[in-house]
Amino acid sequence: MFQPVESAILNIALMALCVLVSVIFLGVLHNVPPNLRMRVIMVVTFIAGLYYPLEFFIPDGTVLTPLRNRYLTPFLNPIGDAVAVMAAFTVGIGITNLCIVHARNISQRREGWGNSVVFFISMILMFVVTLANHYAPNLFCKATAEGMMTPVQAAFSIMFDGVYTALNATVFSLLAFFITSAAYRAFRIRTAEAALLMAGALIVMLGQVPVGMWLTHWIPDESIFRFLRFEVLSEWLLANINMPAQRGILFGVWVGALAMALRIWLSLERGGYFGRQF
Amino acid sequence: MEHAQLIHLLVIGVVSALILYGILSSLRGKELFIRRLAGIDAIEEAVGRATEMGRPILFSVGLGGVEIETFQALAIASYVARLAARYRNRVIIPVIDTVIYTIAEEALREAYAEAGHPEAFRPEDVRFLSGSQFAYASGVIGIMNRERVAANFFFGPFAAESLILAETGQSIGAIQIAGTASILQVPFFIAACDYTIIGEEFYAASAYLSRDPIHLGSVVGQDYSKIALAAFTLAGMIVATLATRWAELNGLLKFLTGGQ
Amino acid sequence: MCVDVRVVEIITYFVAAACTLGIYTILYRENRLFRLFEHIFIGVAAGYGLAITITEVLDPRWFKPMVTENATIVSACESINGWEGASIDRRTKKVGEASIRWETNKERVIRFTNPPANWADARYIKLWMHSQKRTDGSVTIRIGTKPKYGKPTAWLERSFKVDFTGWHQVTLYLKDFSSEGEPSKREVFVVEFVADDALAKSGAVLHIDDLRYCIGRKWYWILALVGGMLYYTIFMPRFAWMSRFIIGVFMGLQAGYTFKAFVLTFYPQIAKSLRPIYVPGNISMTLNNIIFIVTLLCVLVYFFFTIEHKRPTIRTTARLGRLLLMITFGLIFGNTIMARFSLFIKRLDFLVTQFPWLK
Amino acid sequence: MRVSRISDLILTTLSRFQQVDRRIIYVLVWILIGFPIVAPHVGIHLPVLPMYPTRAARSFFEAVESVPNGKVILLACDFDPGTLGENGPQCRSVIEHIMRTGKKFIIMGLDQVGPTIAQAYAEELAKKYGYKYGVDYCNFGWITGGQMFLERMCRDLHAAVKQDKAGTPLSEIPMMKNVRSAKDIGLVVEFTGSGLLPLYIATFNAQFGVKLAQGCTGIIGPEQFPYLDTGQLSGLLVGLKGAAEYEEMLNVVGGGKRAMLPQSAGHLLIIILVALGNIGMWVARRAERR
Repeated sequence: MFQPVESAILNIALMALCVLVSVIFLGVLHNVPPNLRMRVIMVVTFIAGLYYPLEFFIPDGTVLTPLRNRYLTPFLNPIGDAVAVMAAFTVGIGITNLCIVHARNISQRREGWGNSVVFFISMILMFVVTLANHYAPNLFCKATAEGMMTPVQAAFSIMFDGVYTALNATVFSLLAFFITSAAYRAFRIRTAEAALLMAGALIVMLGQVPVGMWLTHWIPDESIFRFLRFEVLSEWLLANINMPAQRGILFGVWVGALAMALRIWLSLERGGYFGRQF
Repeated sequence: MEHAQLIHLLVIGVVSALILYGILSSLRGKELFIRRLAGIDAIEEAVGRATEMGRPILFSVGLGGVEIETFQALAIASYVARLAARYRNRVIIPVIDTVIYTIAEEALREAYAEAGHPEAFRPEDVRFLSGSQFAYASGVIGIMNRERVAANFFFGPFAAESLILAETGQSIGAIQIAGTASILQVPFFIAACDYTIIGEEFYAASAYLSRDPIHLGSVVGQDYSKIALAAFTLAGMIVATLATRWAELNGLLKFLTGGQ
Repeated sequence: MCVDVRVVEIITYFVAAACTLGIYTILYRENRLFRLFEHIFIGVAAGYGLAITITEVLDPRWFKPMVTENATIVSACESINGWEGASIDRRTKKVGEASIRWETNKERVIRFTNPPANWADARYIKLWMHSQKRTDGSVTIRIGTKPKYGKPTAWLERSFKVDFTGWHQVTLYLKDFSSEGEPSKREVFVVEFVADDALAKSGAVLHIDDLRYCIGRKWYWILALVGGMLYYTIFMPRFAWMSRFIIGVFMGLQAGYTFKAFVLTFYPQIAKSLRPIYVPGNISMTLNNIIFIVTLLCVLVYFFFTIEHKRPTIRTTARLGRLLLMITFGLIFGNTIMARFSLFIKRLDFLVTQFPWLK
Repeated sequence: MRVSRISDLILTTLSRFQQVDRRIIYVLVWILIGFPIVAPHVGIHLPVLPMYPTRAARSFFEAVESVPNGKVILLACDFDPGTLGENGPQCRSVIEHIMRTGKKFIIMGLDQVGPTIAQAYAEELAKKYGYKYGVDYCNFGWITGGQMFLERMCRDLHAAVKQDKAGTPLSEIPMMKNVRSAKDIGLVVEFTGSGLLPLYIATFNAQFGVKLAQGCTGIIGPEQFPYLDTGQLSGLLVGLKGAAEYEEMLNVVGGGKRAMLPQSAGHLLIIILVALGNIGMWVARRAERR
């Protein structure tokens, strides 16, 4: 049924038909009692939730194998694409929200409304420049000799490398400062827990930098005291305490995620958004 | 591994069955107990303090996109919003994902309505800031400073921006509570927040908060599942130990590990 | 109109330096300069995000598949590379700068030996063909797929009449091709053009240009637009349930995927925990494995919610679990510091080494 | 009398250390990390600190060494400018090692920027080791499509990746003639700052049994140790330190080892601050008790 077509006109006709059918479907659903509508949505959620488990879990070498191979696995890519495309359409919602907030700042002359103007300018500029760079990099002149750039490429380079990348890297690098002040504040021997937190951090820190390694490098690498060398100790702790502890957390996290997934799948989730009658 | 092995099906089947069993037995009216979770008790206190100071609350769901962890975070956000709405305090939810933006908007509106103060809800308090991690972070620290928030909640999946948010919140003197399943960010929340909910506590939080029988039952089922998984691991270790002596057991071991 | 790269580099440097220093002012306190750069950042990120959503997702993954024929070029016929039995002609051409010239009276068969291998999605082939005269003969297109397990090459073939003059676009549906052997559309390795006797006798000279296979226009992608638009109903309370419809689909898919992810990501962690508790002849490994399981169990016990930490065994284990967790978090913290300093080092490095007159 | 006044003075000073203003800490970070970076540019020569390679790094080194000569190494450069500081030096020294052993390699990346940077390293090092593009190494560029794509790549590389970064069809790249699927890949090395490893584990390693080694950032290092333990990873370089260790084993001085000095200074700063903070706290507490 879902076959691509060669003719451009047929293509447009079928697209129109699709829209029509969807609108009718939604219209019908809109006019049924909310209770039934909720049922429909629950069923849809359940069916959508069936796809991945069925595709993945039906074991090999059973009667069901051909079912899996022929009907479910080929849809992995299209479903991934469809999800990505539908999510991509929502980008407009976010941008709309941003624009509303900042337009309101400007129209009401709220404090700092100048920044909102800056927001609009930089957004539009970046948007135009990125699109231009993708679709028409040679808009004003063709890329010519070595060491030359077209104006579009130049603008994109300044906006992307000069502004976007620089800001991204700089905000990220604020962490160098924050981690120092956080360590200074948090590593106080008030309780056993805080002391252990500090001890773990200090050992790894010393195991990482040459200064720490130098402190214990006199312990021979072959002796039984080798484990006292900071880098060996931190490696051992990372592998033998950190690893099982993280795994222990993971056990719980994954079981928790599975429980949440089950509740959502079976529409058992309640409260807030999830439990609403509609 | 293109498709699952039998052992995977068995393990997931048992875990799911135990969770559902927990939920069912809870629905049948069995009395269930959940131990105290320190960080969660503090949520009410934080909301109360922000209200006393007459300053808003910020609830970040981190880098949450359309994933299970974000849904859980939003469930907690709803609870916080209901508490805050009771006192007509504001909850600002900055988000990074546009799909989540729509859900968060709905959730917040709903929470204010449920608390009986639909008029106190301000649509602009759910803000899409940016799809980019650090632009989002810079936006959130901007909001923290300008709105002079009194309480910060960080629930959901976080990455490097965790400490940027938490240190800024710390420096403006906000009371901060964090909860995440992103193990790598937990230490930074511990360092900079007043309370931190670790790993699975995050998933148990909504049960603790809502006392909803389904959630409570689910937590009980999760505990059963963990006991089962721990027993499975121990049994597997015993098999592995015996296999070092009797090589015939290697086949069984291979089955248990899913051929890995 | 073009600009010197050097000039662009200098401008980029100073813009980037301004952004860097502007953001760093937050370290002193929140101020107007930081606010300015914060808004620039959010604006730029929004603009960029919107633009790449269009260029990376909507255009290539939605719009193009929907409105174009989704063609894959088999041969653009711009060079003789891969062609056997034919020659290149730069005067007669339909698409691009050249076409392939085929003197049917000299060569009965020409072949292209370098086609893309995977034709699994292909539905029809399109090519331009030029003939100076109308003939009674016909051309057979043969698509050869790789032999498997010692079997001979399998073929898909179909013929069409050369009863036209000038350029003519030929469209052939693969479902109309007859097959010889068991052709696998994933392993195409040659495309042949065979002239029949009548054509060869007529002495026609044919030109082939722009040989491609197509999937067709995927009209049904319009449904993705409908689905995407449903999100927007969130702004209209009367229709807001429609957004729940699409969100329900997403949540369902995501919930289902969690089961798959559980196996792919988490199960290996269980599987590899199945280590021997006692390793004969290896004390340190035995010790490590015991520490491993003890740590794992203690942490697990800490995360039990339905057991009150009252009984001494449980309390001690859970407490030990909590302490081990704290060590772990300390380790993670310490292990992160280097990465965080690196970020700052890189920023400084940029400011210093990229300074235009120092380079 | 005077003695007690002096000791009081010392004690109050010490107790102040429990609440050092954030800004003072930030200034110290600027100075201690900034100086070693600026110094070489103004003619001050600072020493290179020695490194001591860890076991994970040594097994990485061995994993590269043990790739059979007929197989290629796939370098997945999944990093962006954000983690270039750590992944860059790792990637560079691994490429140098591969070139030293004379093996062939392919560059690709699930990120846009990584492959471009790796190619720049390769071109620079190629001069020294006489490597030729297309013959000894090639670059697939930015790969989109995530796990599904990787899976397709494992099955049929030529069908999944049709052309290299410059647009040359794979069929025209000499070294790709013998590289058709995951079977012809001896080792996959991933450089990343995010949790992309499961994609490779689920495809290359789990389904097709290709060895994996990873160069990751310090932050995700501990998350990767379980994979090392399970054998899903055959080697691991963690952060800048990993790069420095690799450089030590290769006996070169690169970005990793050079950065060790500012890093050491920064780490020492934290240790000293923590010590002072604790001393300040103790002193203040004792004063309170009195």
